[in-house]
Amino acid sequence: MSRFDIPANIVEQTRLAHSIFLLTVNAPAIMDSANPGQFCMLEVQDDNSRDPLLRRPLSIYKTGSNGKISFLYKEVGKGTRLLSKRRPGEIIRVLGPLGQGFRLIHDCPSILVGGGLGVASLLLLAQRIKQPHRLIVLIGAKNASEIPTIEDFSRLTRYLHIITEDGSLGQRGVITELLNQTLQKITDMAQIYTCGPWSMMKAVYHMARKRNIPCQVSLEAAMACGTGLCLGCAVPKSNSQGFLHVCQEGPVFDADQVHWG
Amino acid sequence: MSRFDIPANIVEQTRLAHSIFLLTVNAPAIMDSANPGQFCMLEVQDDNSRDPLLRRPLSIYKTGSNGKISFLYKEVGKGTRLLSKRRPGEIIRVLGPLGQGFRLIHDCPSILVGGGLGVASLLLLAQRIKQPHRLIVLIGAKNASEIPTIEDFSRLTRYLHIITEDGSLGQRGVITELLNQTLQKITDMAQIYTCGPWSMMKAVYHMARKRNIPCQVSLEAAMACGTGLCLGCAVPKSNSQGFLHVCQEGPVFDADQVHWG
Amino acid sequence: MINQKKTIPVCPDLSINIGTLRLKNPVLLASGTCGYGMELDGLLDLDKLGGIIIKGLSIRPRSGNPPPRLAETPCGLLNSIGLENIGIEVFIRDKLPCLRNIQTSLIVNILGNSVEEYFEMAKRLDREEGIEAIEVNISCPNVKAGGIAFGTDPEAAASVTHAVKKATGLPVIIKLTPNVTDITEVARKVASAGADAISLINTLLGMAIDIKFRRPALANVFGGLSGPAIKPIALRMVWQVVRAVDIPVIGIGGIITPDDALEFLMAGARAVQIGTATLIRPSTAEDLPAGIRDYMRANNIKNVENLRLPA
Amino acid sequence: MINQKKTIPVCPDLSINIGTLRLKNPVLLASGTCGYGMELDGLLDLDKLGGIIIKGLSIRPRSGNPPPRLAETPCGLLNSIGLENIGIEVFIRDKLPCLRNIQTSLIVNILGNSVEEYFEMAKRLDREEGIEAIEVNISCPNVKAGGIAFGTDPEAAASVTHAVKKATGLPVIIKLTPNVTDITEVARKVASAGADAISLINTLLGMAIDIKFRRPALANVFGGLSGPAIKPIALRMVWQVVRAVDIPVIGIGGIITPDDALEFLMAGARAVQIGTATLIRPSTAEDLPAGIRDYMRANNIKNVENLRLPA
Ligand SMILES: Cc1cc2nc3c(=O)[nH]c(=O)nc-3n(C[C@H](O)[C@H](O)[C@H](O)COP(=O)(O)OP(=O)(O)OC[C@H]3O[C@@H](n4cnc5c(N)ncnc54)[C@H](O)[C@@H]3O)c2cc1C
Ligand SMILES: Cc1cc2nc3c(=O)[nH]c(=O)nc-3n(C[C@H](O)[C@H](O)[C@H](O)COP(=O)(O)OP(=O)(O)OC[C@H]3O[C@@H](n4cnc5c(N)ncnc54)[C@H](O)[C@@H]3O)c2cc1C
Ligand SMILES: Cc1cc2nc3c(=O)[nH]c(=O)nc-3n(C[C@H](O)[C@H](O)[C@H](O)COP(=O)(O)O)c2cc1C
Ligand SMILES: Cc1cc2nc3c(=O)[nH]c(=O)nc-3n(C[C@H](O)[C@H](O)[C@H](O)COP(=O)(O)O)c2cc1C
Ligand code: FES
Ligand code: FES
Repeated sequence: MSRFDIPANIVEQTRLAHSIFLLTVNAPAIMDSANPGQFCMLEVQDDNSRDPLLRRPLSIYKTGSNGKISFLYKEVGKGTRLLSKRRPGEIIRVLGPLGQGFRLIHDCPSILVGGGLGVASLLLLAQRIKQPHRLIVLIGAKNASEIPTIEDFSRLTRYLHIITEDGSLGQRGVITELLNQTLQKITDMAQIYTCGPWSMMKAVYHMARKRNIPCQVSLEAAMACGTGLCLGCAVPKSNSQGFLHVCQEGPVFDADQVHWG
Repeated sequence: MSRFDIPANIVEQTRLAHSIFLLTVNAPAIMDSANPGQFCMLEVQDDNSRDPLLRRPLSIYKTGSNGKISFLYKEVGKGTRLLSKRRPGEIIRVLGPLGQGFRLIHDCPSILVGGGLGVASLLLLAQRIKQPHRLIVLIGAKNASEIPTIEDFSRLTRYLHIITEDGSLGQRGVITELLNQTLQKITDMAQIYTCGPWSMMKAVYHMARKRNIPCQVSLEAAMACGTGLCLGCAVPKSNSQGFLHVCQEGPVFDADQVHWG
Repeated sequence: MINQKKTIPVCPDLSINIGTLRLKNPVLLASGTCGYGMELDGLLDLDKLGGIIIKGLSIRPRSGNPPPRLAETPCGLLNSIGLENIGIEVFIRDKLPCLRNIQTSLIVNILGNSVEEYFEMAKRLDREEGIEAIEVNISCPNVKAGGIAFGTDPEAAASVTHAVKKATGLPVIIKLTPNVTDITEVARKVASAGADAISLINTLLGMAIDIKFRRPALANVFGGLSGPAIKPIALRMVWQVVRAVDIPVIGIGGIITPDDALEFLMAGARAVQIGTATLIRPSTAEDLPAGIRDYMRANNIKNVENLRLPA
Repeated sequence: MINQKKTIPVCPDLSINIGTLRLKNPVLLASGTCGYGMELDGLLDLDKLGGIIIKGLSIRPRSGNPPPRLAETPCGLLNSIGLENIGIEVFIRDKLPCLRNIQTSLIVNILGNSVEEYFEMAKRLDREEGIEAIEVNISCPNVKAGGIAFGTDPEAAASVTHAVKKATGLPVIIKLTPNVTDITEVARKVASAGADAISLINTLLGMAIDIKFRRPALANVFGGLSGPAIKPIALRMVWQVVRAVDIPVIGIGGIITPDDALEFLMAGARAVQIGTATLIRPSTAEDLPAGIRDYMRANNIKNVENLRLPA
């Protein structure tokens, strides 16, 4: 487990939609060891200021050539707002790659289910799937502007299905409908990988369990360290015996391990 | 007394020397009512961060055309460091003009004595002196790079004398020598206006008092509000009876009022 | 999430009561950070506020502590002004007449070094028109008890409350110091002694050191910590005291945005005071009533007291 | 200004003593923010530090509080981990063997719900090799005394100290909670009861409210506030306690930079602990010894104790 805390040069900061940004930094060491589903902790703020105090966790969206890694993020509060104001040429400290990513299960269809910005942890996974002809990607969102990076996925699979609540892109409806349609067509064993809002992942997990399909989920929790030091990122275990720690044992878990409430 | 708290557009941010900057913002209302020796309180930081918490006081160095005002400042700590990173096009909140500036005394030679960045509060004064042929400007500094805006003064008077401790500009020595030379040549009544380090102003005052020349000093103190609300910017009165408040009764005082310690 | 309920929008009522005092909204300026009011001329429209609490007054003028009196800390401000003020008589003569014209409630903050001083001042203010309530700062040293602050000794706090209540018919707000083990103990004593309301918190005792000059940053060594840094502590104390006494609580500590104010109102505060934020941006308080109203409207909450969270 | 003196540069000695414990420099990692040490592998060179203080251990494993357990505040962090830990036996079996290899002093932090638990744990640790001192967290609820923290009751704090001292020959450091009216009272009691050193401060009790979801931000409602926000309070308490007791004091609270550490050492702390800063940037502590040394050299200060300011 190699992790690096790097003062990284910002290479690109692009607004893709109203509040969605793609940030690319130069961090060769992190790039080299990044696995799908892992994340980094980013110092959003200048060193001369301690507010906000904590770094922000972001999934590794892309690894480019020449040591570049990209993050796909949404401006939701003051940390991401400050982050979005950082400009190319500025230095930003990035700690990663962190956590346990997805375990790649080959030899069966891979179904990736992303809700909104949940796609941020799925692209690297989609790229690493060994049998691209058995890669199915399902993406759901409120509207088209929430998922501005669809082409990144369409390049990787013919089986890309999109659904939006307002019908502005793909089908109209919610992602569980897509998953239902997909699962009805699947006859052999499969593996579901999902990332998105808690309630969506919960629904995905229940559908998977009904069909006995293993399901890996990528969880979020408020984090202070991202490295297992503080024990702050707890999520209840399914057996009600204590807690999982998202940054260290996760962020990816077998959905069975999690107490979904 | 009109004061304005304006979200001002940054027009220029120029590094004049290693740690000295000229910041120009667009703030017409403040420009219109600015008097020599007055200052502004600047929010150095983005609104999404509360550290540093306080604004920073800076003297109004220049008022330009089209509602522009400029500040000449030195990077000394985290506030000024953050300020120096703000770029043209960004918005910065500026509150001013604040305080009691210099009282202009006409009909006699005006001797302006500036130490280092103390010149920041003297340019506007030099411009407003009604009898430019009786304007004498003495500037002292450690070295030339501490006083990168000499031309602003040389444009206004023939009687500009410069002294640096290392001789890198003008004479070699300290400002009191210059003042001594000057005072020996002055026969009639005069008025001294000074701004610089405390110890320098103290020496200037003592020289002035010996010759019975009135002396106005521009003081600094740690400030929270700059508007008389907090009573934090206290400086002991000469009669040891309580305190002067730099932001409200000053920053310019008759040197006689101050307890020099 | 409450703000997704689709109901007929209410018109929120921002007015509140503190004892017999009625404020048009729950936003006040905190003592010591708004001078005597006039300093804010042109920078803040006082009329938009629920009230203003004047700089703490003592029986005689005080010149305060020597400088440096201020030090900035992470998200905080240390001050050791030393309660500099013009004294109650000069205030009544020079400041009060103008203050009578403002369209917001005027509350006077007092401080004393003995129970008698508090009594005298409250009695004196009771005679003057235009003052709507008295806020009592009990963070001051009790000279008779060897200089321990009244506010850190529940019995002494109760004595001050008693004395002030006896001296005046005006609503009496006791302002507590947070530098205690159990804030609810002091609050209960003060409530039983007849206080009409409690405001908290005053500043936390802190210090900073200037490592360049190798000396404490404040001439007085210790100072009071205020600003956003203390908000979590203030909020916790407000939450505790609201659940310990039956009188209204006014929350203070690090409030800058409407969201900050809402945190305190949800903790159960009846009103809030804005201190350090006014120093940084004089107009801060002006925007809070509208911000609070917007939130209440969006969440279909009719009046301020309904913001309070259960438990 | 001292740093303008022109004298022969000294070679500062950073080593310090805490009772019989000798540390190579005064920078330690604070309990609860460095896990069991191994979590920092590759991110921080432990060997460069004076010591590391392990996550607080209890007699049996504890699973801690339900989430959310963290909330960010201005320059601060609220946590309600609830003292989750693997328990003393698992620690000794699984973690201690590896920790024996690190080239820095290992201090174990313990917590209990009764004097007996503290006694048992200290006795248990006394038998193990590789542990150089015990730090006792007395911010825990005293179950027998109705749940008030040991640390807020000077007598209870003294009892714990007594018990732990009786149980072990290792240096005993008592870690105080700042949530008290008079920190010097607790410190004096603990010193008289035989503590070899005092460390302070633990976190300040605070809370935050999530106004979007209209509930306390932490599931546990209250949490402990740490980080730069609390530095002025920590520094003040260190200053007070250093001047109230004769045993060494270890300063904790919001330290990030060498300048922060120097403030505590000037207040009179013998050493410092780095907590929240390690969470934010794991390597923080590594740079502090060099930063402190640079300052000492520039100011011609020979050893850490000479940093202390008079009065
Ligand atoms: C392992 C991990 C990977 C993540 N990857 C991504 C990513 O690739 N792209 C992306 O846009 N976001 C991602 N997130 C979420 C991201 O970290 C948060 O949106 C961000 O920290 C919010 O910071 P802020 O200061 O802008 O918002 P805040 O002001 O802190 O909060 C604003 C709002 O966001 C909520 N929020 C804050 N932190 C989190 C969190 N960790 N999880 C869920 N809600 C939160 C708050 O409750 C609040 O409602 C990830 C989170 C984790 C734990
Ligand atoms: C009325 C007034 C007008 C001023 N005009 C100018 C100006 O035109 N140009 C300019 O460069 N500076 C000016 N100053 C000083 C300027 O305000 C400070 O340098 C600045 O606030 C420092 O902020 P900082 O965060 O960078 O430094 P900090 O990190 O706060 O402090 C760094 C160092 O500077 C010292 N310092 C901090 N504030 C002050 C202060 N107010 N006075 C003296 N020393 C201080 C500290 O003791 C410390 O040693 C003025 C100050 C006042 C009161
Ligand atoms: C400069 C300053 C002066 C103060 N003076 C007084 C005072 O005279 N009387 C009083 O009761 N509180 C005084 N306070 C405390 C404030 O009223 C308030 O309780 C405290 O600052 C916390 O609120 P804040 O974080 O919003 O500033 C003062 C605070 C500051 C910063
Ligand atoms: C997440 C977290 C967990 C902590 N756990 C413990 C603990 O188990 N035992 C203890 O004595 N202190 C614990 N503390 C307190 C720290 O050791 C330290 O006293 C406090 O955080 C103040 O220092 P700081 O501002 O540098 O973080 C914890 C602090 C944090 C932030
Ligand atoms: S965020 Fe600190 S342990 Fe997971
Ligand atoms: S800085 Fe607040 S009164 Fe002068």
